[in-house]
Amino acid sequence: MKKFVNDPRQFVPEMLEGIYLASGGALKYEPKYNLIYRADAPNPNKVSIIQGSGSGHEPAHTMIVGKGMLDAACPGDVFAGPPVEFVYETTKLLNSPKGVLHIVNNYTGDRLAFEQGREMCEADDIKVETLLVNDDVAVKDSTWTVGRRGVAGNFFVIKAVGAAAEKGASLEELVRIGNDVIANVRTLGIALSSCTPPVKGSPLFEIADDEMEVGIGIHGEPGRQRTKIVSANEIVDLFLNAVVPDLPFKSGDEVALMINGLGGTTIGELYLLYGIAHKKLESQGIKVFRSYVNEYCTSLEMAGASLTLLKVNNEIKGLLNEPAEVSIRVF
Amino acid sequence: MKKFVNDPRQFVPEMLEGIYLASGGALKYEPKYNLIYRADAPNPNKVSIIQGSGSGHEPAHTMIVGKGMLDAACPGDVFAGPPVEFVYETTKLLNSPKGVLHIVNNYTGDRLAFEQGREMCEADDIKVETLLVNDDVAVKDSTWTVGRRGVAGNFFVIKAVGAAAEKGASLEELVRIGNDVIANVRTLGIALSSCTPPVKGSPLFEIADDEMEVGIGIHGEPGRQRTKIVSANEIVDLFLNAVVPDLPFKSGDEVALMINGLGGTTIGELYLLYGIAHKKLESQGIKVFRSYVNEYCTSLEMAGASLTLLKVNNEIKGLLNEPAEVSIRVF
Amino acid sequence: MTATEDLDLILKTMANTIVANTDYFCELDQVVGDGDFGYSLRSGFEVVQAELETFDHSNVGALLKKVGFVISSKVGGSSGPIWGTAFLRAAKEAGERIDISHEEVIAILRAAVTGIMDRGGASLGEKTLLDALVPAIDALETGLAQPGAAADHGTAAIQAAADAAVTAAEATKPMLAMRGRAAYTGERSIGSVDAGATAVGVILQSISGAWREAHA
Amino acid sequence: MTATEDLDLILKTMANTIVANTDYFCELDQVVGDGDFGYSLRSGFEVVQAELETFDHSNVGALLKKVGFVISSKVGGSSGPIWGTAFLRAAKEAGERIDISHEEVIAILRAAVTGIMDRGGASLGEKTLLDALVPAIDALETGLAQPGAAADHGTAAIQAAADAAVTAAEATKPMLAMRGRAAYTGERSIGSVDAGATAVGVILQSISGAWREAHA
Ligand SMILES: Nc1ncnc2c1ncn2[C@@H]1O[C@H](COP(=O)(O)OP(=O)(O)O)[C@@H](O)[C@H]1O
Ligand SMILES: Nc1ncnc2c1ncn2[C@@H]1O[C@H](COP(=O)(O)OP(=O)(O)O)[C@@H](O)[C@H]1O
Ligand SMILES: [Mg+2]
Ligand SMILES: [Mg+2]
Ligand SMILES: [Mg+2]
Ligand SMILES: [Mg+2]
Repeated sequence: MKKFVNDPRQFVPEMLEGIYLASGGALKYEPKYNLIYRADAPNPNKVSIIQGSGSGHEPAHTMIVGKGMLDAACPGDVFAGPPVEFVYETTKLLNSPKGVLHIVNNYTGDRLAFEQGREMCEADDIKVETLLVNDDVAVKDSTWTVGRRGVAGNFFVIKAVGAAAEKGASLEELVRIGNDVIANVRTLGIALSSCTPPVKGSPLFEIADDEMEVGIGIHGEPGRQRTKIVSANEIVDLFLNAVVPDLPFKSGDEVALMINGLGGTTIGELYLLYGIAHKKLESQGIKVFRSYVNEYCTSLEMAGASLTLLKVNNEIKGLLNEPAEVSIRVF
Repeated sequence: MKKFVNDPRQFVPEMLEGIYLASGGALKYEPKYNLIYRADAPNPNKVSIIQGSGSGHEPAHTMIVGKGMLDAACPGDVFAGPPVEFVYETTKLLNSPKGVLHIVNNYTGDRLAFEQGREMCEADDIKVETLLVNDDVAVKDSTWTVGRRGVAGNFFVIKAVGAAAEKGASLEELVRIGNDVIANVRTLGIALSSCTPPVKGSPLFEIADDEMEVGIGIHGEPGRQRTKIVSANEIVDLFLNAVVPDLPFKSGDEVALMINGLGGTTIGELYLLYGIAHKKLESQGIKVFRSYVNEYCTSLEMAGASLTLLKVNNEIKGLLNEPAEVSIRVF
Repeated sequence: MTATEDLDLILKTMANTIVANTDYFCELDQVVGDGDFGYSLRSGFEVVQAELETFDHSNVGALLKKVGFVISSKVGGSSGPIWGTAFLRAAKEAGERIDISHEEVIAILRAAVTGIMDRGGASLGEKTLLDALVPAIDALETGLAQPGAAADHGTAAIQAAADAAVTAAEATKPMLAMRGRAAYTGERSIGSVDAGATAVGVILQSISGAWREAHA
Repeated sequence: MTATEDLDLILKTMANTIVANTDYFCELDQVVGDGDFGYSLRSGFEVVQAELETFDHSNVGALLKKVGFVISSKVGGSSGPIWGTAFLRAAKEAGERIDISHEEVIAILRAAVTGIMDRGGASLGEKTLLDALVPAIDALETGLAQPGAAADHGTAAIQAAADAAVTAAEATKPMLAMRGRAAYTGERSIGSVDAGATAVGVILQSISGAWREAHA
């Protein structure tokens, strides 16, 4: 296993301690609940925003706790939603008179933990609302399925409600804004390689040297199809042909365009994909309002990328342009 | 080859076009010289700062062109310094009455191109000074060798002189500041895997599943030794035992601590290493002034990390705290 | 043996079996899931294994509730809320009893099933652990209603339940996964057994063996 | 044949050889370097190969200068400044001549060597291309001073130079690299030939063959 790790079962706590120590006092750490939270939270004049998904998707979501983003993150182990108790205790600790917002990626484990946690909190008279992120177009949504997965679009939901909460928006307003982002964001991911969870110590799935998985899930869930690797131009076509018609995004729309790295792909390749996607979108009359090229939601060291489009209106544009201060940063 | 690429020989230009398109007008692109530069450069009231190293180290250095950092970058192909003409034409285009600063990583190819380029510019009466970055402690420095390599410490040199230049510092002041950073910055890198340059299409070197290369160069140059992979705690000891005694960093010193990913290692592991290093340094009485945990100087998708320490004084602290606006960003 | 002694035996066997089968349960979850099912269960049951003696044994409900709390505080993924809810609902049904009739055993188990269904929204035939658990409880109910059930301490009934679980787990193979992570794979989920259902079979076989030994 | 025709033959052969040996030259650079030597040279010489006919042929200096410019604008890495400087210094020494004596050929080549040394700071014995180039020029000088040199159009002298380069390149094996990227490897650089020196041998052998054919 090509990893920097001590005891693999301590991987998540040791990572969280690093996040805490690197924060220079901006964050606090409660090892009992894998809990990273803002040192100045809860703020009685601000809704507290919490996410707790599986680990292994860093910087999502433990590294985007901070001003203008999350107030707290309580992740589970690598690729496993947090135990119910983490959700309950985190929500109690972060409770604000303005209420608590849970942002949950639509996976059974995350949903169930947050549903049960919310029930427990409501029994304690804590005001909780939930946003369910489900931007992955790889999965067909219908009444009899578990619905779409939440992937990199999660970043935009947090950014928008995080910025609005900072300005004092009410819990109800945050729910409206968050659901507006969720209704307008779509993602597809493509994997070129597998990844190795530290405790497992071997790759999650096999994939041949010349193959890629189109529509990969961020926990290595199979996608729409397994094909031969094609050129970057053709890959961008695969992305756009899946994402654009889904909303649909139309000529005249303004969008935020994100090329997200799944972990093992160089940022050079991400910018290469970005350039191609930007030109193809503009040729379809879809205008790029703002670019996002980096790792936002990874699948450990998986080689691959996802493309996310968010249709923006003036309110969302304003919120995306607000500042934020989190662990993951360059300067 | 597990890469997003069209014609591998067009990898660098297509990446640069992506950087340009993602910048929303902040940057310009001149394909003739692989040149990415600030749209508002040259600024007659500011020294122009230029770097041109090999590609494949992104975000260094093409993605850190912008306010408070570089004015221009003119990279060569992957792992090859730029042709002389790129240096000459870039310097001419960015020429400012306050002068031009070349920041060169100490590799023969980069040095020779910038030396020849500077001669050509001086023949045109352009005022040029050069900073030579050489922070890699893996390589023994002595009079008969080519000297230490420039690696991730490059970031701090650019950050410091970039911030000072923004405030109007003269070319001479920038040389002083830059050399002060260079004199106080030290790095060691450890690779867990090799990497594959797009044109080559196969890994640069072989390394067994349980091996690591201590003191790796960012172009895959061999390091001090090849050993079995050890625990993260022991790896941090290897880092600190090489870096700390080199300056030496002493009890009472304040430092910037950077854990830089070489490309294929998850940011979760980087934070894990950070936490361990932070605690070990503090236990030696070395105080961490500011943390840097991200990819700053990569070797394509190589799995691995480097640790950089920069001893800071009040002037450097002030400059590191200044803002900067570049392509590589989260928000 | 008292009811809490019996329950101790069951819990200890369950915990040992889960810890011993961690990798196997992960492998099962890997085919169409994300391969962490064994690790997730282990996180909770290794605590049960190590600390069972220290748990409140004053009545059946208290003991079950404590297990439910351990799972809720340690087990992540889908398994945490599902198994946690199962134990908490069973605890509620058991209440402060220190003696449990055959009918009450079945009622407690049915309460657990209802809890799982409430929590996860799954019905029978959707390729989840319910598809092994429900047939096993049915078989147990039938077995415990047999004339000899009291004489052999339910040994035959428990074996029948364990066998029913194994058969039913095998029968999840042709099912299309409609719940949990496996559901994302759609048609690809057909042809492999459900991890949770298979684990139920493995655990019940262990319990049946331990029970027979203890009551021989 | 005029001097520029001779030079054309040499340049074309050189370019063809470099393009044909791209991967081989990279492999040589991979042992203790970074494996891009062939790609870097190709970037410039594929332009020479494709556009040589369009270059200014009015005199030897002009033609060499154009090649130096192409290299300076296309070749990155250490090879760009080193080979570019070599051609530019050779051009300067050749000047506007359209006819070149044997002595002048040697002077032009010595000027190129001085340029490489000025640019890169290397001396003989430091495991660089100089270690093949200088012995080859020495052999050429000796050969051209032989009585038969004019009669065979220098064919034997050129072959002697090429052979000297190959032998000298082989002799870089035990050397410790003191320049360029290979120097980072320290003791590890001992035991493999220098990429640049070996390439000089390969190129000179090709030129010798082409020269013999053209002047047969
Ligand atoms: N909604 C549900 N209701 C009941 N059981 C479920 C449900 N979803 C999943 N399961 C069971 O949980 C098992 C997977 O558990 P686990 O690996 O912990 O979940 P995940 O990794 O997907 O969060 C499945 O094999 C299935 O038996
Ligand atoms: N200072 C120097 N002077 C002369 N030749 C040199 C020098 N440094 C390197 N070389 C030659 O250049 C070759 C490597 O060229 P190249 O691969 O382009 O360099 P790099 O990739 O290190 O920038 C070496 O094999 C050597 O012959
Ligand atoms: Mg899971
Ligand atoms: Mg090179
Ligand atoms: Mg699972
Ligand atoms: Mg090289």
